[in-house]
Amino acid sequence: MSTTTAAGVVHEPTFLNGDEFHIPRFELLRQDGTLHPQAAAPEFERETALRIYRAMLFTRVLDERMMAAQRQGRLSFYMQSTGEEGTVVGSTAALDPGDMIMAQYREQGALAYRGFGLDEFMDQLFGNEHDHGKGRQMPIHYGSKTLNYLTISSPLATQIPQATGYAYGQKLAGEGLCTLTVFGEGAASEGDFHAALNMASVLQVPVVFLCRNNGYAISTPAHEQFHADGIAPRAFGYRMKVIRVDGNDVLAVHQATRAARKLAVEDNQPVLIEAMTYRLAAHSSSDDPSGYRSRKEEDAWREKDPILRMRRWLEAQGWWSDDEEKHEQETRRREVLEAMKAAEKRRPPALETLVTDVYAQVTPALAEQLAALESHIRKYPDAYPKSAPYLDRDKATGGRDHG
Amino acid sequence: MSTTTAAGVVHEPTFLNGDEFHIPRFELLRQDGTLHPQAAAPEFERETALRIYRAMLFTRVLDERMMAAQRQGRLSFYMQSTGEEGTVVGSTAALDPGDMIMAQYREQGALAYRGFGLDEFMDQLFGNEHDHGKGRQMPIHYGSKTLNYLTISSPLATQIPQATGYAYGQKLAGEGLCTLTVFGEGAASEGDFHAALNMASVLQVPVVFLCRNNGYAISTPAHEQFHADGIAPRAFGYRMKVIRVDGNDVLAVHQATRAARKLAVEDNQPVLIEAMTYRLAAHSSSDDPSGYRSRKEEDAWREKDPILRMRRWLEAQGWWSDDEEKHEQETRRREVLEAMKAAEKRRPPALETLVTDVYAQVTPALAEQLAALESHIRKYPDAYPKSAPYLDRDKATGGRDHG
Amino acid sequence: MAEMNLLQAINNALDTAMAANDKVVCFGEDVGVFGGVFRATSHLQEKYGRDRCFNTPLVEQGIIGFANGLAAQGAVPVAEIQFADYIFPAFDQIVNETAKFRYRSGNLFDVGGLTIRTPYGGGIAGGHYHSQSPEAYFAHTPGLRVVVPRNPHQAKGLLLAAIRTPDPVLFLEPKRLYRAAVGEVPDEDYELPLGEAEITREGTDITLLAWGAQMEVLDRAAEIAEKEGISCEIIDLRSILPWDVETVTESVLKTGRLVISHEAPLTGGFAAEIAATIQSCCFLYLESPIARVTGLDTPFPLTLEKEYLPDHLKVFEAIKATIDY
Amino acid sequence: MAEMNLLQAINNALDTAMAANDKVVCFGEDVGVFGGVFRATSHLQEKYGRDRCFNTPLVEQGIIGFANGLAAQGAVPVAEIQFADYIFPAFDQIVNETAKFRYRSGNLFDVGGLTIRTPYGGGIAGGHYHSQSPEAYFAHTPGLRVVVPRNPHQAKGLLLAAIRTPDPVLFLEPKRLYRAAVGEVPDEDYELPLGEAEITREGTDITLLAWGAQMEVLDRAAEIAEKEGISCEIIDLRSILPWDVETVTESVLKTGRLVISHEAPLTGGFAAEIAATIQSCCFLYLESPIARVTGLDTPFPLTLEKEYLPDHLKVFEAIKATIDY
Ligand SMILES: Cc1ncc(C[n+]2csc(CCOP(=O)(O)OP(=O)(O)O)c2C)c(N)n1
Ligand SMILES: Cc1ncc(C[n+]2csc(CCOP(=O)(O)OP(=O)(O)O)c2C)c(N)n1
Ligand SMILES: [Mg+2]
Ligand SMILES: [Mg+2]
Repeated sequence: MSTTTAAGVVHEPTFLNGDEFHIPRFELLRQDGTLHPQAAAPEFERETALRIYRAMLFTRVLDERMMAAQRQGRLSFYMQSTGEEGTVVGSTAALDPGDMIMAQYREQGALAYRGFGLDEFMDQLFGNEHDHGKGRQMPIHYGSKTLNYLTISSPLATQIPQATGYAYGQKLAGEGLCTLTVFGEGAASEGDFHAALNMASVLQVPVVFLCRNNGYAISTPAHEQFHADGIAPRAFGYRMKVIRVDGNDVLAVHQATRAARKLAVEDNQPVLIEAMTYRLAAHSSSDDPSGYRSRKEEDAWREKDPILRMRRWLEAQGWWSDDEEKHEQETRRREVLEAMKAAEKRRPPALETLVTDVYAQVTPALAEQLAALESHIRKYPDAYPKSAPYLDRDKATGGRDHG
Repeated sequence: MSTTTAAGVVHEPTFLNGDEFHIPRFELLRQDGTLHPQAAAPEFERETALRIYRAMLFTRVLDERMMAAQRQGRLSFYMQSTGEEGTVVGSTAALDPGDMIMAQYREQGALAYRGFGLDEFMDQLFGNEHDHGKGRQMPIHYGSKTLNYLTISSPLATQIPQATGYAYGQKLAGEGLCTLTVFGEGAASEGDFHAALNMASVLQVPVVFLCRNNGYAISTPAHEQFHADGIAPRAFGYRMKVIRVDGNDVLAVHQATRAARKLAVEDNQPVLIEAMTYRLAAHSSSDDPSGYRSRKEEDAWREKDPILRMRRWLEAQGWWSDDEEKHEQETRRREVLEAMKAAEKRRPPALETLVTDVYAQVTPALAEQLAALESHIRKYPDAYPKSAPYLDRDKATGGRDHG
Repeated sequence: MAEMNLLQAINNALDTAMAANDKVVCFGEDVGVFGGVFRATSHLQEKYGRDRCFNTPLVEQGIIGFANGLAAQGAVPVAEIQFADYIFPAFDQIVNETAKFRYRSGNLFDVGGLTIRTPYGGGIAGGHYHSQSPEAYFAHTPGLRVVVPRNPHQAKGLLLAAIRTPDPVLFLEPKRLYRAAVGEVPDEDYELPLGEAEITREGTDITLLAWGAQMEVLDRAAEIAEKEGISCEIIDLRSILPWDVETVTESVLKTGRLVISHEAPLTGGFAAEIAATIQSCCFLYLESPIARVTGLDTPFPLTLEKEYLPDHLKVFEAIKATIDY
Repeated sequence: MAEMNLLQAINNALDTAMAANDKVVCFGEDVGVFGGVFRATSHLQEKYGRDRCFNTPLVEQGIIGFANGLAAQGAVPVAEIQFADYIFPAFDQIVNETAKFRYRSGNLFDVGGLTIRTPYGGGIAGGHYHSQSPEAYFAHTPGLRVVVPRNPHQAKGLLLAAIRTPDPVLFLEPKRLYRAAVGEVPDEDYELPLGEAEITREGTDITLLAWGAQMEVLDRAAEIAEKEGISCEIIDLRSILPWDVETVTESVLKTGRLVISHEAPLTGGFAAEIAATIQSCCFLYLESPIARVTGLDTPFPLTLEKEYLPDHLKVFEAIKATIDY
């Protein structure tokens, strides 16, 4: 079986580098909210459109509030999705709810769209006893089994080959579902990214790879991350279908993802989507972008705000008004504040969560380590204010499930 | 700074997968030894041509003999380059002798061309006291500092990012040298391959990546290794110059490598070369290809033998004759046999080589471990025939250099 | 019961597991048509189809990343890494992902179905990169199970248990024994317990402890020692992580002496953990220091492999030194 | 002499090394214009140009592969891995390549010029993946040096020695101390010895041993113990590999008791190696078992980090238990 094309033979050295090929960018909406003249109006129900818009708006509000909370010292760490809500929500909305999402960390919009509860957000951010992750990971490492959203893992790109494997399992199960994995253009430099694409292509796996090309990996600009025409041409290395889309055009992202999902689910074909967008905020609450990029550059992108663009479109459809906007924003802000206050007050996870879930059952050695720790804490309760006050309450309620 | 082309905008989802682009194969010689009609005669001096041919022939002879020796139980392991001599020798001959070569394991032809001594080959194969590698690695893990050939390392693809780093050092040193790194199409699946290409492209490093696409990685055929049009299109992912060449056409390989080297050294541009060839022999002495490929497939490739092709060309130039061929083959066979006999008889490396070179200086702990081992061996000399007989001789000659 | 070598027992275990549960999937480099370079997966593709037994591209980090995802989905992947020396490109996927999957998600997601099989160890003229024993790297990684069988019967029972336990398992196969170890293996489906050591020989004067291919080295050393009147108790640790502190402690409380052996280098090898734990648990009962007989603190050599390896003579000398302390 | 924090001392060491030798090259993720996420490489690009201080793409295996090649060429690379938790994708390049480069080539080629810097450890609310202490993984790898400084003065001297030693060095920086540890640092170029432990406090009743950020935990524990009349000798191991058996042995021969502390999980942590070695070297002099005060055998948590970490109270309790044994 030949694995190369019979593209013909040449008799003098001929070098190519890909510049011969041009990867267009798919767009539907212009920044003023009108469709490009040649663009067909997307088939969109009012309800879906509003659900998308509300999820984007909620994400923006959540990010603003929580960043402020971090600045006030109420939260240890935060990461905003600002400017990228279109990419994240638009793609999520194009999926089946049963499809798996394996994201990087800046994809809170996907959870918002799928209906992650405000308390669920807050409990994770504050690592309290209700956090699904039991207070083990830093803020923004959300996960939801019921919403098919894999718990975030900090090591970059590890979820990408995992998505290939997950989707292979979906193919074997034959339920017509796929996996969407989201990652930054920086993470796409990791070896795991390439392993994932190559394996998906060879094994014909229903997975959609969505790269948020937002221009930066912390301080590293994309042009120091790669020398090529974005991330898209890497797909050619695996003969994988690829599409580049304006990531701030939520309608285009949605349509591109829907088409990609169709290829994935119906033909077991992996697809790469490169969404061109921009990280408007700092990398995280620990970062200050003024050291590596200009205000001017940021401002230029602020004009391309995906939320504003969609809002204008919604208004043109007659589906949204200033009043609704104002009401929505106020409600959300208030809810976020209230939920935050409640979550802050919730107690920390029980001491035993230190040793559960390492294995399916707590091992005898871990049970011993826990017991030793417990008597130590009883000796010095003042030194361990997060656990000491609760030791006996846990006992009384039979909170422990190991052993 | 924009990192994507202004390739234009589209308004409906448009997927590409690279099939739009065709990567031609560069060839000069036909199998009958005549040039393709449109091909310009390569500028080749008789001396260089014969040196290339002799290196290929020597490699073939060495491989046949040593494989036979392995079958006789004289050697623990062996790997043949049969069928790929054109790729390896042709590329090496296009380099400056000062250029670094970082190879995989099937590139003995490069050493043969550069003048690695027959005894040097044999001493490595038998891991005796003269082996540059001091008997620490399996047969075929050659290395030569004077010939700028990095010692082979078994973990696949690790040398590829190392080549990028080495070449970066050459660029800083500004001596107009480059690095050639050679690897199989299987190894090109490793994450290290991608890291290497991306970094070379971003950091503008004078390195030539040469992929021997020989159709198999042990039993795994190329079409289960990747789904694309060979390895070449991966270069597009990094906007790197790439050329595909008939790997069994030594003149074409030579010319492609010369052109690539020029780009690397003069413009600090990395280049990828994909040489289309075939592994005619088994993967190694431990392998039996009849379990995974057909005799017919092998025979078809045997017809494309790179050595025969070049021989016909040399004969057509009037630079080579049947007599010379016969004489060369006989001489080489005899020399190989003699060298093998001598190498087999040489003693094993001294006991102290177990602990030297772990650090630049032997640490006190290692000196102690060695001393303990030595007294143990003195107690049970029969159990350690490779070292016991030599302990005192080493002492007498002051063989140790640690401490 | 049939006579099998270690490879056949592994192949048989995989066959048994795949027949019993169609979620079991085997893959890795050359694992498909060819059945793996050692043939541990022979005929499985024929029997269960290409979807359930297949070649992967040559990328260990991808193999384990893929396996993690597949396990998270609910399948039961058995991934082969061709040699333990080549597991390190997958180290991040194993140590940061596999081991921490359940914990970090608060038990929402887990990769408990995953088993990673890989041949390890020396004594086959494999030199630098076909001989390493990397168990200690993984034994410092909470969340993993690390299991090593010593013979065909153990291999089948432990591998079946590994595949079915709800925790991810690194299953290290002593490749020196692949064809060398032959024994009776039950035809039926059976499991041997994980996390439990086994006393393979009872004795009173000294405890010898090892795992995998090193067990036969202990046996030979014990025979020699027996001739000198030293009664050795021998323990096969079987599970390196979590390990069976109790069985080892009890034995050492009885014998007062312990020799541990492994092929990996001394410094930071798993014998260090055992010695550290046992000196603490058995402090007042120890008659002499716990001895470690291991590889040298160097990479693995080729020509002088015999000199490098902790053989029965070195173990015997350690027994004597410990007894005569 | 100037007052510096640990980060400034490291920055100063890099500056000193780059000024003294134009073969020294610094790189890693965000290391260029930005000067690293912790700012350890601040201003180096400005001073020495983009060729000698630069950002790399986000690929740790590539960074170390590149660094290995660059070192083999004769340059003196100082590669930064942004967090020690993210060093594992480079594990193969470090363990199979860096550590074995000289040995496998019979000393034809080496990467002795290479230094890998990376921040490690907990106590900064970094949770699961910004807190790990991976020293034991590397300490089981002959061919590497592993070095950990405890304060700014040590950091500058040890880092300069690490850059200049002809062996590859993994230099682990206790990030909890980056800004917290402040002290006098000589302006001039100086080196502190690798492979040598340092007694930072003399005492007679018990030896306390640690490295890096754990040293201040020992100091606090020793103060409390002192009040109860227990005289502690404190040793900073400084080099984890190769480590200074002699200094530790001598101290324990004197005190008869040893407590070792590290943040990494207990099982397979480097305290195991020290305990195993010292129980053997000091068997007849030990008054009580060697104690280990470490992280739990779990991944690193966030909210209950304080509970997880081996703090001064836990060390103090271990001291008392050891004394009262
Ligand atoms: C393996 C690994 N290396 C380094 C880091 C540290 N790190 C966290 S985010 C980040 C930049 C990621 O950039 P990108 O993938 O473009 O995503 P973005 O932040 O732009 O959304 C880095 C280097 C990490 N988390 N994991
Ligand atoms: C990291 C790693 N994984 C696996 C192996 C085992 N192995 C040795 S050679 C080989 C196949 C290599 O195929 P390719 O790169 O195409 O080179 P070829 O043998 O065809 O020349 C494999 C899987 C290895 N040496 N290193
Ligand atoms: Mg980015
Ligand atoms: Mg090949």
